[in-house]
Amino acid sequence: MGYTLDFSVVWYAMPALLWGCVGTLGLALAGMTLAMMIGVAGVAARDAKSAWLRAIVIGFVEIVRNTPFLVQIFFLFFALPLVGLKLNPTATAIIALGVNGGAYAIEIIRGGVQSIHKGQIEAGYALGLHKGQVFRSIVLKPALRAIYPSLTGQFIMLTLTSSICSAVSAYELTSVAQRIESDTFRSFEVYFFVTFLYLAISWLLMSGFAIISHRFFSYPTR
Amino acid sequence: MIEMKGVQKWYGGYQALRNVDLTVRRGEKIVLCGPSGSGKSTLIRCINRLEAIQQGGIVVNGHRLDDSIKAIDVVRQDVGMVFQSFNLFPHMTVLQNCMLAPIRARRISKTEAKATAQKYLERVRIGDQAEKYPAQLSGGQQQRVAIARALCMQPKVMLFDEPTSALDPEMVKEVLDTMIGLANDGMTMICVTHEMGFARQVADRVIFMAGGQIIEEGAPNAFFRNPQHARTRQFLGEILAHH
Amino acid sequence: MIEMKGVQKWYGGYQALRNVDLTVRRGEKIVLCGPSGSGKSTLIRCINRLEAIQQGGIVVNGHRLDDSIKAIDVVRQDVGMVFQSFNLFPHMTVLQNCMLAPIRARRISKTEAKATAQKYLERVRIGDQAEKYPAQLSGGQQQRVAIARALCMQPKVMLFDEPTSALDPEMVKEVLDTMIGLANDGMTMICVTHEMGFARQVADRVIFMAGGQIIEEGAPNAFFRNPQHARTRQFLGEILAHH
Amino acid sequence: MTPQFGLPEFGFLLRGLQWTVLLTLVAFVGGCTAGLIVALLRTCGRTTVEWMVRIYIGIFQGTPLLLQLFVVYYGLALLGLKLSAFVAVAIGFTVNASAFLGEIWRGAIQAVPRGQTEAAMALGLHYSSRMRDIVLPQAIRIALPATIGYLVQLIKGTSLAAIVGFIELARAGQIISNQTYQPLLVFGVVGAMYFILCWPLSWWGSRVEARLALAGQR
Amino acid sequence: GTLEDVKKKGVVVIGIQGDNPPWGYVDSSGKQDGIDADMGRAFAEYLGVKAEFVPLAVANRIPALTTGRVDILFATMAMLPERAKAVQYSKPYVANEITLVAAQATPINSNADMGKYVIGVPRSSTQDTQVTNNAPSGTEIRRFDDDAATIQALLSGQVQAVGANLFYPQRLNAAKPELGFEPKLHFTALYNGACTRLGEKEWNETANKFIDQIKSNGKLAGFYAKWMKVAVPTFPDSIPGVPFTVQ
Ligand SMILES: Nc1ncnc2c1ncn2[C@@H]1O[C@H](COP(=O)(O)OP(=O)(O)OP(=O)(O)O)[C@@H](O)[C@H]1O
Ligand SMILES: Nc1ncnc2c1ncn2[C@@H]1O[C@H](COP(=O)(O)OP(=O)(O)OP(=O)(O)O)[C@@H](O)[C@H]1O
Ligand SMILES: [Mg+2]
Ligand SMILES: [Mg+2]
Repeated sequence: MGYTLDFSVVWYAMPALLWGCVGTLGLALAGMTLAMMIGVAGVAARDAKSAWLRAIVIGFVEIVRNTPFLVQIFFLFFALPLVGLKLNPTATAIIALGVNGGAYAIEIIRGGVQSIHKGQIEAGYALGLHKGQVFRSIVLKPALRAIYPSLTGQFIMLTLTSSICSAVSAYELTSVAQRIESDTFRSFEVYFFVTFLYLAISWLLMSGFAIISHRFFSYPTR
Repeated sequence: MIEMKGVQKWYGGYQALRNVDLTVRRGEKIVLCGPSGSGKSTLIRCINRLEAIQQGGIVVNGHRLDDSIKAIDVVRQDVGMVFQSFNLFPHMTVLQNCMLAPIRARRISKTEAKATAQKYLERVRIGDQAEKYPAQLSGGQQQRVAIARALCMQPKVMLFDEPTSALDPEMVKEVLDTMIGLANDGMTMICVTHEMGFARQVADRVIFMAGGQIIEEGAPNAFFRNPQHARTRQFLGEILAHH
Repeated sequence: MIEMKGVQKWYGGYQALRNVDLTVRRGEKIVLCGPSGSGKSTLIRCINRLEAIQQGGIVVNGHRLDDSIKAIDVVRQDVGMVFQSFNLFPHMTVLQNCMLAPIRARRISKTEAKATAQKYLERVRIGDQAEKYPAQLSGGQQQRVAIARALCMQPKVMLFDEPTSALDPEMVKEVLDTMIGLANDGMTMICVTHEMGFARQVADRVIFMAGGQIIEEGAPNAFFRNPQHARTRQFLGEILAHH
Repeated sequence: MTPQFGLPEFGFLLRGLQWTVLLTLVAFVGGCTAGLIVALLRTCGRTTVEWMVRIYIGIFQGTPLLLQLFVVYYGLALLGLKLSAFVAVAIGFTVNASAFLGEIWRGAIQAVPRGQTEAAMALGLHYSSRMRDIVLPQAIRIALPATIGYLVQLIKGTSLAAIVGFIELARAGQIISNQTYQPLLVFGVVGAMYFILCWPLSWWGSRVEARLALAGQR
Repeated sequence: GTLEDVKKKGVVVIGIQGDNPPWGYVDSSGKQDGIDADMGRAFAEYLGVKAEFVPLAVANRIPALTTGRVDILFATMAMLPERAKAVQYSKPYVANEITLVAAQATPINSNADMGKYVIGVPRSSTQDTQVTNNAPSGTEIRRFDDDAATIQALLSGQVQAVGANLFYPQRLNAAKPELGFEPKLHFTALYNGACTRLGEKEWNETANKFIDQIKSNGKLAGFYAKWMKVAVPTFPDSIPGVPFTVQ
C-alpha cells in the first residue's frame, strides 16, 4: 500500500501535544471541581423539603444523563448567547463538563448516602445531633468512601469526554492533535500517540485519586 | 422519670404498639423481653423519639415529647441509647466517637469533651484503646465504647436494645458487667435483653411484651418463678429450655 | 471415618492450626468449642477442603484429601456442611435449593431428586414450605432448610459451624431439636457450638480449642465438671456465668 | 437553496436514529458476550490472567472511544486488515463495551457473598455449575442497574461512529443543521430523540435499583 | 485496489464530504449530492462502473484514502503543497476563494485589523491556514469542527469574523440578512482537485483524462451552472509545489 509509519512527526509536535495535555488536564480538573460542587449541593437539594427544588434536581439529572454531551455543549455555546450570556470556549467547556459530571455525581453520591446504614444516622440522632450535623459529621465521609471508586471512574470518563470540547474550539489535547494531523497528514501516528497520552493522563489521575483515597478514606473497616 | 400513657404506634397499616402504659421511676432498672416482633425496640425507640407515635403521650424527665424540635432536643440529650449493632462511627477513632456529640450538641470545649470521654472510657475499662478505630476492636469492646459514648452526654436515662445479642459468647460477660456496674451506680435503665441472668441480678421489674402490648410485669423472682399468662410461660419455656 | 494428622494451616503469615490430630469414628458426635479466633471454623473447613492445608494429612471415609480435583469431589459429596449464616441460595425456592446439588453433582434424575428433597424437608418438619423462597422464612426455618439441603446429598458426615448463633433465641430450640434427631439416627457429626445443653445431651466427645491447638478433650460430663486446663476453666467460667 | 427544517429533514433524522439503534444493538450483543468472558477471566483466580485482563480493561477504559474507533478502522487497515466500516465499528464498540461491562460484572460477581460460593463448594458443585446456577443469577440482579446505565452511555456513544462515516443520529443532525442553518432547533430535536431513546431505559434502571435496594433491606 | 480491480468489481469507492453543501453533502432523502457528488458520478460513468460514496469528515479524508478505504477523493480537497506530500492531486476542477467575512458594521480593512477581533475558522481547513498565516500574531483564532459550527459561531456572536469560502456570505445572509455579511479581506484563490494515492500512476492519469474530458465536453460547465451559479473560470496549468501528475 506504500504507507510507512513515521513517528518523527510526533516527536516534532511533542511540545504542542504536551501543552494539549495540560489543557485537557486543566479542563478536567476544573470540570471535576464544579461537578463535585453540583453533586453535593444536588444531593442536599434532592432531599429538600421544597417539592419544586426536588423536581428541578430530578429533571436536571434526567435531561443531562439522557442526552449526548455534544448536544449539551452546543447548547451552552450557541444558544446561551441568544439570551445574552456569552461564555468563552474554555468557560463553556468547564461548565459543560461540570454540569454533565455533576448530574452523574448527584446520582452516585446519593447512592453512597443511601448505603449508609440507618443505624448510623439513628445513633447520631440518639446522641442529640441535628440533621445537618448528622449529614456533615457522620454520613458524608463514609458515603464518599463507599462510592469513591464509581465517582473517580466517572471523573475519568469526564476527562475523556473533554475531547469533545474541541467542537467549540476549546484548547485541549484532541484539538491539538487534529491540528497536527492536518499539518502533517500523519493521522495514524498522531492519533496512536494521542491515545497513549490519554492513557497516561488517565493513569496519572487514577494515581492521584488513590493518593487522596489513602489520605482521607483509609480508616480501617472489617 | 419516664411516663408513657396510652401510646399507640402504627407503621403504615401495621400497629406495632397497642395502648402501652409505662411509668419508670428515677433509678429504676427495667428489663423488657418478649418474642421477636413484639414491639420491644419500637417501645424504647419512642422514648427518645426515633419513632413518632400516633396517639397517647410520653413525658421524659418532665418534658412532654411533642413534635417541637426543642422538646426532642432536650429529651435526646437526657436519654442515652445503645444499639444491638453498636453503630459506632467507623471513620472516627474511639475518642472522636465519644467527643463528637458533647462538642456539637452540648457545645462544650474540646479539652473538656476529651477529659469526659477519657473518664468514661476508663469507666468501661477501655481507656487504652482511645486512638483505635472501631473496626480494630472486638465486638465486646465496641459495645463498651458505645456505652461510653452515650455516657459522655451525661444522660439521665439509658436505653439498651439487645446490647449483647450480636456478641460472641465470651464477650457477653464483659458488656453485662459494665451494665451491672452502671446499674449499681443508680442509673435509670431500660434494657431489652434475653439475658435472664442479668434480669435476675439487676432488674427492679421485668416486663413481658407480645403483639405490641405489655402482657405482664413483675419483680424478677415472681416473674420467672410464677408467670401469670400462658403466653409468658410458653416464651420463658422456650428461651430457657436450651440453657 | 475422619482422620487428621499433624495438620498445620497458615493464612499468609498467620498460623491458624498448629499440629492438629483428630480421629472421628463412624457415628461419633463431636462438639468443638473454644474462644473466638481459636481455629474452630478453620478446622472443620479443612475437612471438606474449603481451606487447603500446608502440612499434615486428612483422610475422610478412606479418601486421602490431596490437591486432586477427584479426591476433593469425592470427599465433598460425602461431607455435608451447615453454616452459621445458612447460605441458602436466595434466587431459588426451598425445593430448588435442595434439588440442585443432587442433580448437578450426583447426576440423579429430577424426579428422584425431588422425592429425596421432599423426604428430607419433611424430616426437618418443613415440607409445607417447599415452594417458598428463603427470604420468606424465619431464621430457624432457613437453618432447617440448610440442614435438609445438606442431607439431600446423603452425606456420611455432617459438619455444623455455629448453626444457631445467628438465630433469635426462640428459634434456637427448633434447630437444636433437628440436630438432636439427626444425632439419634446415628449420623457422624462435628458441631462447632456454644450450646452447652446440646453438648451435654448428644456429644460423645467435647473438644476445646485455643490458639489453633486442641487443648483438651473428653466426654461431656468429665469435660464440664472437671476441666483439666486453666484456659478451659476460664472459658467455661465465662460462657456459663451469665446463663 | 436553504431548506427549512420540515418533514423530510425530520425523516432524515429518523433514518439516522435507525443507525443509532442498530449500532447500539450490535455493540450491546457483542459487548455482553465479550464482557462476560472478561468478567470471568478477571475473577478466575489466576494472578497472571487477572493482571492481563486488568491491563486490557485499563487501556480501553482509559482512552477516548473516539480514538479507539479510529485505531480499529484506520490502524488495522494499515496492517493490511481492511474491515468494512460496519465491522470495524462493531469491533470497536464491542471491545470498549466488553471492558466496561466486564468491570461492572466483575464487581457484581465479587459482590455475591462469599458464603454462597462456599455453600456451593460444600455441596460438591463444580465451577461451571457454581457460576451458572449460583453466582451469575445473583450477580446479574446486582449488576442490572449499572448495566442499564452503561447501555444508555452506549446509545449516546454511538454518535462517535460518525468518524468512520456512519450517518447516525448526531451526524444526521449536524448535516441537517448545515443545510438549514437552524442548529438550535435541529440539536434540540436531536437531543429530544436521544432523550426519548434513553430515558425509558434510565427509568427502568432506577426502578430495578429501587427494587433491589428494597430486597436488600430484608 | 487497482483500476483493474475496480473495473472487475464494477464499483468505484469515492470519498466525499458528507456535510458541506454545496460541495458534497447528503440530502434529506439520504442521497449524496453537491458538485463533488456529480463529479463522482460522472467519473464512475467514465470508468463504466457504479459509484459508491463514503461520506467523510474534514479530518479523516486523507487517512481514508491512504489506508485504502476509498479509491479516490472528490472531497473539496484544496490543492496545497503540504498536502501534495501525502496525496497525489489531479488537475484542478473547481475554484474557490478564501476570504474573511464579517458583518457590514465590523470595520476590517487590513490584515492588521484582524488582531482586534476573535476569528472563527473550521479546524484544519484552508481557511484555517490562510487566517493563521495572515493574521497578526496574537490574534485570537477559534477553530471549530466544521463549516456549520463556524457559521453558527459568527451568527451567535461567539466570534466577530470568520475565515470563509465562496459560500459563506450566501449562507450567513440567509440566516441573518439584517447584518449584511460580506467579504472583508481576500486571501487567495484556491483550486480543488481529485486525490489519489501517491505513486499510483494509473489512477492519476485516468483522473486527469476524465477532467480534461468534462472540461471540453461542457459537462463541467453544467455542474458549475447548477451548483456555483457562475461561469467556469480558467484553471492554472501548474501550481507551485503541487504536481498534477505522478513524478
Ligand atoms: N420501620 C418499620 N416499618 C414497618 N414495620 C416495622 C418497622 N419497624 C418495625 N416494624 C414492625 O413492627 C413490629 C415490632 O417491631 P420491633 O422491632 O419493635 O420488634 P422487637 O420486639 O424489637 O423484635 P426483635 O426481637 O426481632 O428485635 C414488627 O412486626 C416489625 O415487623
Ligand atoms: N481468610 C482468612 N485470612 C486470614 N486470616 C484468617 C482467615 N480466616 C480466618 N483467619 C484467622 O484465623 C484464625 C482462626 O479463625 P477461625 O474462623 O477458624 O476462628 P473460629 O474459632 O471459628 O472463631 P469464631 O468463633 O469467631 O468463628 C483467626 O485469628 C482469624 O482471624
Ligand atoms: Mg428489636
Ligand atoms: Mg467460626
